[in-house]
Amino acid sequence: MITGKQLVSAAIWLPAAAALLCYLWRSYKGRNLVVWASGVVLAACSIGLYLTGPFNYQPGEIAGLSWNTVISTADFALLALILLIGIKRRHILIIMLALFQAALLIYFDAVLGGGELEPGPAFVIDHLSIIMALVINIVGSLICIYGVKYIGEHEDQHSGQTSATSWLSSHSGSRQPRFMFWLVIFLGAMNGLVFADNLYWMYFFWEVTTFCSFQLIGHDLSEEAIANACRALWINSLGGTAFALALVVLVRYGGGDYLSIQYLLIHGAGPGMTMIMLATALLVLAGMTKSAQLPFQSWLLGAMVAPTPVSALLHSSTMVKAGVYLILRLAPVYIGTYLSDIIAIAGGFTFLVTSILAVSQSNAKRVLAYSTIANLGLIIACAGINTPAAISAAIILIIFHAVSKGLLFLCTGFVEHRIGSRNIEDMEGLADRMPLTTIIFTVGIISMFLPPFGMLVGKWAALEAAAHLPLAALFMVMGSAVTALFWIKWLGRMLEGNPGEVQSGLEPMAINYKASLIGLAAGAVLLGILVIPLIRSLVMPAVSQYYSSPGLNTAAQSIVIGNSGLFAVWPWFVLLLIIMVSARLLYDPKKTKSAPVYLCGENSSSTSYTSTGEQSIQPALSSYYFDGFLGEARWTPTVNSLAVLIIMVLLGVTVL
Amino acid sequence: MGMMKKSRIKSPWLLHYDGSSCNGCDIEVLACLTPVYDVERFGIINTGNPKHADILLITGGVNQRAARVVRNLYEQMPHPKVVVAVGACACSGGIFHDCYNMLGGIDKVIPVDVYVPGCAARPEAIIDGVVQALGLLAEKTNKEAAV
Amino acid sequence: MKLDAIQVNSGDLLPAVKKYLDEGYRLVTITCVDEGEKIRLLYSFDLELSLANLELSLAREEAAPSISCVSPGAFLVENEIKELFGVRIDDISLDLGGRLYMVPGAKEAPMARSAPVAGKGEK
Amino acid sequence: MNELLIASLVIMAAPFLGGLLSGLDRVISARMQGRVGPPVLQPFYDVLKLLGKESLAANRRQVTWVLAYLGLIMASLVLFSLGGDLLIIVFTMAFAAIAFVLGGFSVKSPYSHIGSQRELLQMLAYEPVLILLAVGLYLQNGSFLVRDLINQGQPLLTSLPLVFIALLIILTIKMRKSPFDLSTSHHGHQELVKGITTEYSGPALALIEITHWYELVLVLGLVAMFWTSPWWIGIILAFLAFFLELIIDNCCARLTWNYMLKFTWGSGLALCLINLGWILARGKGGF
Amino acid sequence: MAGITAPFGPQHPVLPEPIHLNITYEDETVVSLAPALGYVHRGLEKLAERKEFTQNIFILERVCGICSFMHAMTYCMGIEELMGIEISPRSKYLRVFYSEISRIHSHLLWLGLFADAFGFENLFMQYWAIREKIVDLMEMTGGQRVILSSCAIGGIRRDLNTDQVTAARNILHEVEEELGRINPVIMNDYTVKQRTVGKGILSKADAVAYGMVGPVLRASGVAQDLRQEGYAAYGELGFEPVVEQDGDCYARALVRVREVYQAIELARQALNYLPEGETAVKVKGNPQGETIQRVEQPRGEVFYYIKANGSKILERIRIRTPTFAHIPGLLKMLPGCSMADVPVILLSIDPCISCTER
Amino acid sequence: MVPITLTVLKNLTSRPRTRMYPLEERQVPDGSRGQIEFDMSKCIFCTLCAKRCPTDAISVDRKGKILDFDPYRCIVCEFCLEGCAKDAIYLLPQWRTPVTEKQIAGYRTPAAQESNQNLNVYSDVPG
Repeated sequence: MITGKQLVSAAIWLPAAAALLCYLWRSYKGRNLVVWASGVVLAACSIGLYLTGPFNYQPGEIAGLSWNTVISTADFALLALILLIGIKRRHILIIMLALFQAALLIYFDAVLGGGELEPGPAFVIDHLSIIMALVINIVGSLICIYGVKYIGEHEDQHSGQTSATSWLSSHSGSRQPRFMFWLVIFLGAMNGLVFADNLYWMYFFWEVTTFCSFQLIGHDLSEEAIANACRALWINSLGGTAFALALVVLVRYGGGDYLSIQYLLIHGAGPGMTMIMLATALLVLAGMTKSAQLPFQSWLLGAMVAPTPVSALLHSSTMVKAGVYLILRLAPVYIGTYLSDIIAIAGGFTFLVTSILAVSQSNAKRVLAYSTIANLGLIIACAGINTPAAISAAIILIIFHAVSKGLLFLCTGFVEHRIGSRNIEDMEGLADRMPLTTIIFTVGIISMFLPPFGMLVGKWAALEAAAHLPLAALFMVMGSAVTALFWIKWLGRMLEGNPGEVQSGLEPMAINYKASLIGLAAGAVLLGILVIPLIRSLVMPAVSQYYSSPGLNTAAQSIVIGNSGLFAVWPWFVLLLIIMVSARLLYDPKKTKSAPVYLCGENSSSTSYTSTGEQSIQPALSSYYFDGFLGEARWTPTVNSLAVLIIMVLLGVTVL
Repeated sequence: MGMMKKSRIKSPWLLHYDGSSCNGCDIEVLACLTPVYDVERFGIINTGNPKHADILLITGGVNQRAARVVRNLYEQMPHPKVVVAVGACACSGGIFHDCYNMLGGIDKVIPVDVYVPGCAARPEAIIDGVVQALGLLAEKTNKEAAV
Repeated sequence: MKLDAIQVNSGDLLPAVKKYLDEGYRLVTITCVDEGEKIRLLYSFDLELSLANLELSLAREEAAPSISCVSPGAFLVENEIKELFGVRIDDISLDLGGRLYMVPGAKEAPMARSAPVAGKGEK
Repeated sequence: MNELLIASLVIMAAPFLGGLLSGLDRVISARMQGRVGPPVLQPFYDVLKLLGKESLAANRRQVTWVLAYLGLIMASLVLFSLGGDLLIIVFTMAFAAIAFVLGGFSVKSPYSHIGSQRELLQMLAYEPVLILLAVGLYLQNGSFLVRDLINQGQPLLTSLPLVFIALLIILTIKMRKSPFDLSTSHHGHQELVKGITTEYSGPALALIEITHWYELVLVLGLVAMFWTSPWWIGIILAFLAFFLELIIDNCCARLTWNYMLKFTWGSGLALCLINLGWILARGKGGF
Repeated sequence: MAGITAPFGPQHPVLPEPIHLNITYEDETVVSLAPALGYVHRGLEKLAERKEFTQNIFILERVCGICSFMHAMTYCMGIEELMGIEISPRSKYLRVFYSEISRIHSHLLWLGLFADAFGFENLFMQYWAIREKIVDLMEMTGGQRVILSSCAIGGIRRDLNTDQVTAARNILHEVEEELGRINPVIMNDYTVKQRTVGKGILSKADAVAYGMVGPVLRASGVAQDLRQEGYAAYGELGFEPVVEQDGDCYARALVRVREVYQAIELARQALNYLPEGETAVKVKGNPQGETIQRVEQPRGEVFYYIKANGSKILERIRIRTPTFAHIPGLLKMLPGCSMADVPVILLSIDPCISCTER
Repeated sequence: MVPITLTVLKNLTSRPRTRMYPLEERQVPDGSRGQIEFDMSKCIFCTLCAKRCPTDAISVDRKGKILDFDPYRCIVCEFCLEGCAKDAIYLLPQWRTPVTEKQIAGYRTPAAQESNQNLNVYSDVPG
């Protein structure tokens, strides 16, 4: 029987091996095979882990060296690499932050002897990390399968127009293997981060994900890509520095065993521990930089330059979730304190502001990026409210957001390759050109915030919990109203078709795309239907591990009415099915005449009208972006300064 | 089917378009909507959209550019539909019938069901015309053939 | 009963119009009278209810300068004269290319004296 | 089993009540303008006639979204009548309104497009107030369930007066009455022609009309919820609100969408927040 | 950001008459627009050059249904000047009476349509209910509800007997009393002001440069009204033009509201000082020469140029109607306003497209 | 808001001012221009009215003693009535009722009428 320990080591080491294989295997078919195989195995691993349930695991020696020393040497090697990149790209900030981190680590190892501390088992796999593992491995592997095909097409399209200075054209051979290497190895790093209980190990995996993100954003090697990669690197290193500082503070003032999160959760809380609370605040700050919360959102928006699988995997489903995972993991530490309220307000504020900013964007990926930051803000707000219901809401939101947002990013990537542009305006009439993709898009967008799907259960629980904090409730209420605006505005632009255009069947889709897109869409719908069993099996155990009550009472009062908000979900999907079927019955194209569009009586054809000087003109449509009121340029400075203020208060309140 | 026919008579939605009229008849058509004549008693609403309308009420003759618009409006209206020509110009081109830009009455462009004579046809005459048109509306079916 | 109009030739029409407009006159309209072999353009201006007229007479094919660059409201009447009388007025500020009133297929210059009187309708 | 009974009863009865109400609305508005006005059963004649007309539609999406609009409004009405969770009802109404907007979007026509954009802005205006209404109910009764409201002692109006006023403000938007009938309106002369319903005709338009009746009954139900101890006072409250809307409809010009947003968010949200804050301060919530 | 290009077309519920504007919006503000006319162009100037000069009255009355009397009156004054006919004082006063009635009728009609443009349907109904009284008065005196063909060369076709005069006075009093109840709404109702103040502003200089006339010119601060010239009997009745300063839609509405009161007063004076005598003078011979006549129509100054060569058929009739002068001004006002204001500004110049395109 | 609310409430309570047209017809003032009718007993077919009519609605056949009058082109301007030497044309205040088919009204002398019974012989309008 495969024991839990083997599953964990497999989860961490297999991606590394697969990545290496991808890097060496020159042919596309080979890489495709490797990715499919590793995807299936990883998914099996995570499900295996779920079946075995929570356990601790302290890895033994390897080749005579204890793991700690391996980790710390790898850490220093990584910092050296980052320093090298800083020097090569002449980016002062990266150099300074790398040096500062190195200094902190040297102090941590040499002076405090942190390196050798064994505060407890290195890996503690509890329900929360199992959920994260499931998300990472299943959604992550689907995205990698998509990525293999995508990067192939991406290269054919870009080999033509990439700017002359790019390394690509000068260097012989394509960069696909290199891309796949970093993409797959990232999964291993994330698994490691999620299992780690020893903060020092988590710090190492934290740095690895930052490095992977730098490599992947800079994939195209155009100036813009490199500039954004550097910006992502220095902001994340800022987070890394905060993390390192927290380590030092923890060991310096709390003693060695505070390095283990379990120990921290049990002993960390309580009034006396101001320094521990400061360390937790620093860790929360690190989490915030990683999930690109308000003052630090510029790197995630810049990262949209990267190929779409990167945005889908790193910048929406998994990597940015690491920051939120950390904040959620530490929630029991700051329960009931002012820090908790400030975090709630910071999260709510980000949720509202980024939703409003998303309205004024016409570049599809930037809208998705803003919406990701908004949803992360909502999750952090739930973590900040810190009641069992809010924590379960946060976990539900994490699961559903990963699936839906990943799906939307992949769809956008696929559409971008077909129509060659990311602008929402060029996606007009997509329903007639690419019907299957539009259906998947509709499922994706509807599952983001509307009733039958899980996200809404999360939002419901968040609102119920936020009722005691009116300011957070206000942010959530106004934010959720604005989310409806920019999602439906976008979906509406896609549905706009000319009358009489008969759909000529579904558009061709490669097997990789089909697997990932339809897989994720089916996943979103399935999770929507099975939301109550999902909550009972996954979320409630995770919450009841650290909190008194399980949070949500899933007993149903009647067929349709669940108890306090949770509703029986299957009637919803039956209703949607009835609607689909009756629409197909009532509307049969032969009987219904396709009417020309109303153009004030001046139709020169069914869609164009005769205007001044007798020329026939097509009406042009565009959605509203309110650039005047909500323009990014106008708001970002004020909003960033407000956010910095909140961060100051966040750090300050722990000390006072 | 009796109820359907009855409801067609009881709720005729009207689209008013001013072909090339001197707006005398248009004012009388609008006067029908106002409190003193109030055609809403018969359920008549002035919708501005051919897709919602049953009765196309045209005032004034048709000049060469308006012919295209009148034809478009007529085609965009779903069956069953009737056309009422209001005023001397709509019936036969009236005083402008031999101007260089005028095609003549509405029947030069689309089939007309009821002619309401008078130069500035009175609201009462227009109400008579519409009531007469309702009788025709009930007979028509909503198929293309029986136009 | 003759009108008191100041005869002007096409060269100094523009400065004359400019002078009137600067004095605060308001352009009332441009009247085109087609007298068979020559065409008379009558520019009338109004200041405190008193009328001042400029008259420009042209041969059949001669072109008239457009005054829409000086008086912004004149483009509509110039387009109308160009379309209905066939008088060549070039560089009007918003030139509808002879499509202000008439449909592409219609007769050119229907108001000119030479045009037949009976219209499209029957007798 | 009685749930199914209540549900089917509500689905059958609501359109007739809604139709009568909108018939009454047209007669009273006419009388306010000094006109005789149509017979009270006029809306039923309109819908029957529309069902009899030839069906013109641009594409299947248009019809699907209208059916979704109808189905979802019915679902929220059923949930409301069975005393379900108010927050879920509000979100279902939002999904219904979104289905209606997507129906408007599914044809490339300028007026239907602008009408749908404006409908989204209207949703932006009234959505927060509805959600805060649900949160207020939760703070007052300890649960979102409408059925728990019945056995509460004192009526909701006494503890949530300002939220009631905010609800009246957004009632104008939900009933598509001037001054906020921006996306489509029964008044003949709307600058967007017929706004979001421009591209519909015949049976699809009849479905929309029926859905508006359901929505009217649902929204007035929300108003009646504020006084449930003797339930008939709630009904009177709903009629008074309905009559007030008619008066406002006949006494205001149509205002622009930015005024609507400023007004509803400015006064509506402020009232709700003051009210919620007052409840919280009054002793850490009612429960 | 590509904007929305949409037709504000010939057929539109808000437009009483067909005019086409091809408007480009960006987030609901008008960026640019181009007009297209020609939907009502009948070419009646050419028709008038074919019919006899006596038949032309009935053609020119039907240039525009609302201000039909003043078209006929201007034409008759032109022919009378060419033939040197002096009309009797009674018909002068009757012409003032008929002009002022059709001005009241036109302004009330406009106020109703203007209220309907910004969505105030109730006000549209109230104004048109009052207008019905004026139209009954016109039917009683002139014979037709709208096309008031009671003007002939040499005077008035129908005389007013005494009980018609008393009935007219009662109706005028009733209208004035009812307007007293309705006008305050359009003048100081909050929602109306919200939709009209500061919309479609035209400065005084622009108004003159673009050649605005009538209420639009007076709303921008230029005190110019052709009735000051004292044609017909205006000289004896004493008359002051109504002027507003800020030149936006609200000012134009105010000018027209105050002009309705002024018109009621003038009509009442015309009835009080109605001299005795016959109303129509016999007309012999044919007109000769050319003349320019200008009269103050409800929408502004109408300009008639008549050229006759002594035969029964006139050589040239040129009509420049007030809305023709307003169209360029409209194209200056519209860019920059929001989409909801387009119908309000378009109607604020009281467009009469059948006048514009003759 | 106040003045309009008072009007609205007053309207609501008072009787609507609608003329219930089809039920009760209002008394049209006698001078009102309804429709033109020809009294054939006085008519001498002198074609004076045909020449005066601005819309050529009247065409007279002197020999055949037939007067064709197209009621759908007539703008009821009374110009023919003023010019008729024998006052054979009179004005009815009642408006002409709408029809579904346009017909030309053919008038004959009373003597000729005995031969074919109906007074107004209607024939379809050409074109």
